[in-house]
Amino acid sequence: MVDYREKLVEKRLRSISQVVMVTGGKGGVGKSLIASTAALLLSRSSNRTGLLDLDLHGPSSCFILGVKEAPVESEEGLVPPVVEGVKVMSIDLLARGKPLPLRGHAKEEVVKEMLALTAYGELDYLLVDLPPGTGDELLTVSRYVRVNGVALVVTTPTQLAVNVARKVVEILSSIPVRIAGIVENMSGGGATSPSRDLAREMGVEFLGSIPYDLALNSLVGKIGGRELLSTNFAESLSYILKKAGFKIT
Amino acid sequence: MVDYREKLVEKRLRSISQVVMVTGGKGGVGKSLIASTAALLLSRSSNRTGLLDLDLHGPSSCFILGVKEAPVESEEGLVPPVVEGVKVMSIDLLARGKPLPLRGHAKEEVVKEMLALTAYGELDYLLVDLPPGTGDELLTVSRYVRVNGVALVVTTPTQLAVNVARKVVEILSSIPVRIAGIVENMSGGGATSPSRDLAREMGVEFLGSIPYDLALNSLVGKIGGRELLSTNFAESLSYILKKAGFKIT
Amino acid sequence: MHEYVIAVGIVESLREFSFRSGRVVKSFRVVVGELSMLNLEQLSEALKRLIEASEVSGAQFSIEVEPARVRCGTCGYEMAFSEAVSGLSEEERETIHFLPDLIASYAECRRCGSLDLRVVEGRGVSVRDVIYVEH
Amino acid sequence: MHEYVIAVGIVESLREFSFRSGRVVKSFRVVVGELSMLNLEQLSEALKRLIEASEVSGAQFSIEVEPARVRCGTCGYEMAFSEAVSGLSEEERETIHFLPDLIASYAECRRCGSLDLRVVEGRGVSVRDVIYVEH
Ligand SMILES: Nc1ncnc2c1ncn2[C@@H]1O[C@H](COP(=O)(O)OP(=O)(O)O)[C@@H](O)[C@H]1O
Ligand SMILES: Nc1ncnc2c1ncn2[C@@H]1O[C@H](COP(=O)(O)OP(=O)(O)O)[C@@H](O)[C@H]1O
Ligand SMILES: [Mg+2]
Ligand SMILES: [Mg+2]
Ligand SMILES: [Mg+2]
Ligand SMILES: [Mg+2]
Ligand code: NI
Ligand code: NI
Ligand SMILES: [Zn+2]
Ligand SMILES: [Zn+2]
Repeated sequence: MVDYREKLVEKRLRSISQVVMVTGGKGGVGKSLIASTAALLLSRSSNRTGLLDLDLHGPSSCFILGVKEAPVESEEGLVPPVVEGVKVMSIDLLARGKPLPLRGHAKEEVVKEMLALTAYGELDYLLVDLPPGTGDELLTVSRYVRVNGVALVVTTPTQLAVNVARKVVEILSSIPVRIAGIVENMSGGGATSPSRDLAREMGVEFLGSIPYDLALNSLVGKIGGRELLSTNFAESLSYILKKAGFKIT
Repeated sequence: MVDYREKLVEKRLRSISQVVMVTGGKGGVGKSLIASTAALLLSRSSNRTGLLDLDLHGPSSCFILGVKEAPVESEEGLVPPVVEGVKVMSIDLLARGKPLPLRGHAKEEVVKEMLALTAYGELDYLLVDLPPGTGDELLTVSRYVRVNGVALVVTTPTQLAVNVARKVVEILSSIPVRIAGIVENMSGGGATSPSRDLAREMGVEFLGSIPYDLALNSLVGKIGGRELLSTNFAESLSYILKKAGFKIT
Repeated sequence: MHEYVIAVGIVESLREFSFRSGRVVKSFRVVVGELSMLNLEQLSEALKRLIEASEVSGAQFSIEVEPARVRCGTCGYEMAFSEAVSGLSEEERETIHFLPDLIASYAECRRCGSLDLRVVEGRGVSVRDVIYVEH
Repeated sequence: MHEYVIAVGIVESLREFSFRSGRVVKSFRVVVGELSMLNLEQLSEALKRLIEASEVSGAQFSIEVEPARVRCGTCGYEMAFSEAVSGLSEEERETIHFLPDLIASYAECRRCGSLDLRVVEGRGVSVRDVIYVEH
C-alpha cells in the first residue's frame, strides 16, 4: 500500500532549511510561548519563517500570536495565514476552539496530513510547537526531519519537568534527531539546577535560562506578536537562539 | 471478538464507590499534585483510597509521593504498593523512568490493562491522574466510569489553560461523566478570573482556588506524603474537596 | 482543489517505486475515503495529466470510494457518512475534506450525543494493488 | 500467575454473552499474543475449572499463540519475539507480561537503535470464533 503523503511531506520539507522542534515532554513549561516567540524573532531577523502547531488537543500558538484567519485552499494545498511575517498553521484555525477528542491512529493521520498539505513554500525555519508527551505527534514528525531537524528541549528548574525531559532526550537521540540543546524556562537564576544537571548527564548543550517574566501573565493573548517581542522573555530567548546557532541579528 | 478486559474493568470498578478523574486538558496546571494530595487527604480522613496515574508519557505521582516499590503479582492481578494508606499504581513503577514512546492504539491498550489488572480491592475513592490533552487516556477511562465517576477540572487563571479546559468540559458533558467542578490552581486570588467565567459559561460549579504556594518548589519530590499534607496547598485543596462533597473530616 | 497535490503525491510515489525497482507500473487502484469528499473527476483528471508527463506514463488506474464508518466510543453506535456529516456547515465539511479525522470535532453520536468518535473506515486516500512488470 | 484473572475475564464475558442472548456457548478460540508470555497451561487449567463451575460448562476451547511482530517507526525494520526481547532482564520481561506494549520502553530497534517501536501483532489475549447454539 502506497501512502501518497510520505512523498509530499518529503518534498515540502526539502524546501525548508531547518525544522526546529520545540519539545520537552512536560506540559506548561513554555513550549508554545517559546515556539511562537522564536518564530517572531527569526522572522524579524529576515528569515523566511513558519510555525506549525502540532498540539492537537491544546493548540495555543494562534491564541498567543493573535492569528484568526483560516488557511486558504489552493492547487498546492493549504496556504497558511501570515502574521508578522510568520506563516502559521494550527489545527485551531480549522477546529476553531472545538474539542478534538482524537483516538488511536487519528493523531498520526492528522499530523501527516498537516505536514503533507500545508503549503509553506521555501522557508529558512519552520518552528514546530509540540504537545506534552512522547507520543504520535513527536514520533511522527521526528521520523521526517532526521536530515534537517533540530530539537529545542524546554524544561523548568523542577525535578518533575526534568524527569520527563530526560525521556524526550533519550527518544530523540535514538532516532536520531539532532538536539540543539536544553532551555530552562521560568528559571530562578541559580547557577545549578536539575536542567543543567540533565544537560551534563545527557551530553546535550545547556543553552541558557529564561527568568519568570511576571509581565507575561497580563500580556499573553491580549497583545499581538509585535508587543511580545519587546518583553524580557523575548530578549532572553533571543540570546538562547543565538547560542543555538540560529540566524538572529 | 470478545475483549476479556472489559468485564474485568467493570468488575473492579464495581468495588470502588467513586472514581475521581483529575483532568483539565492543559499541562502543568497542577493535576498531578492535586490528584496525589487529594488521595492523601481522603486517606487521612479514613477513606479507603487508591491512586491511578494514567499519564503514560510523563508519570509524576510516584515522584510526588515518594513511592518506589513495584506492584506484586498475585492470582488477582497486580497488587499496588501502599503509601500513607493510598494504593498507588503508575506506569512509572513498571517502566522505572524509561521513556514510553507509545503510538496509536497502544495507549488505549495500556489504559485498559492497567484498569483490568490492578487489584485495588474495595475502595471509597480512586483518584485518576490524567495527562494533558483529550486523547485515549481521558476517553478510555471516561467510558468506564459513567456510573460512579466524577471529574475535577483543573485550570489556572490564564486564558490559555481555560481554552483547553473548556474542551475537556465539553467532551465530559457529552459522554456524560459528572463534573464535580472547576478548580483554579496557582490563583492570584482575584474574585474574577477566566476560570470563574468558564464555570459560569458551562454551568459547572466553581469549587474554589488554590494560591500559588512558593514552598512547594523546594518540597515536591524531596518530601514524602506526610509533609505534603501540612502545606498551604493541601489546606486549600481540603476546602475544595469538602465543597465538592468528598468525605473530608 | 487540493486533489491536484494529492495526485502529485501519488504519481511521485509510483515514480520512485518504479525508479528504485527498475520495474514498470502497469496499473493501480486508488481508494478514496468517503469522508474526504474529494472531487473524483478532478483527482482522475490530475492523475491522467501527471501520469502522461511522467516516467509511469501508460499506467492504468481505477478510483473507487470507500464508505465511511464512524464509531462512537461511548455507546458503540456506528454512523455512515450521511449521518456523520448531516447538519455540518460548508466550512466544517471543507475542514473534513482536508483532515477527515476532524469529524470528531464537529459531529457527535446521533444516538447518545457523545463526542468520542473515531473513524473506522473511509478516511483518506490510499493507493493499492500496484501491478508492475519487469522492464 | 495472573493467568487466573484473565481466565475469569474470559469466562465472565462468555457467561454474560450467553445470558443476554439466551444461547449456549459451544466453543471458542483463545489467541494469546506471544509478547504477553502467558503460561498456556495455567491459562488452560484456569479456564477449564472456571468453565465447569459456570453456566457455560461444556464449552470447548483451543488456545493458540500469535507470533509477535514489533515494527520500528524510524527504519521500518520488523522484529520477531526473540529479537525484540533478547537481552531484557527478568524484571523487564515480567512487565511486558502484564503490559505487552511496554516493549517500547525496554527494547530498541536492532537495526537502527530507535526507540520508536510499535507492536503490530502478538500483543495480548483475545477470544475469537465464539460458536453458540440456541438453548
Ligand atoms: N518565562 C515565563 N514567565 C512567565 N510566564 C511564562 C513563562 N513562560 C511561559 N509562561 C506562561 O506559562 C504558561 C504555559 O506556557 P505554554 O507556552 O502554554 O507552555 P506549554 O506549551 O509547554 O504547555 C502560559 O500561561 C505562559 O504564558
Ligand atoms: N499551587 C501551586 N503552587 C506552586 N506550585 C505548584 C502549585 N500547583 C502545582 N505546582 C507545581 O507546578 C508544577 C506542575 O504541577 P503538576 O502537578 O505536575 O501539573 P500537571 O500534572 O497538570 O502537569 C509542579 O512543579 C508542581 O509542583
Ligand atoms: Mg503548548
Ligand atoms: Mg501530571
Ligand atoms: Mg466529536
Ligand atoms: Mg522503545
Ligand atoms: Ni480540495
Ligand atoms: Ni502472570
Ligand atoms: Zn454513542
Ligand atoms: Zn529501526
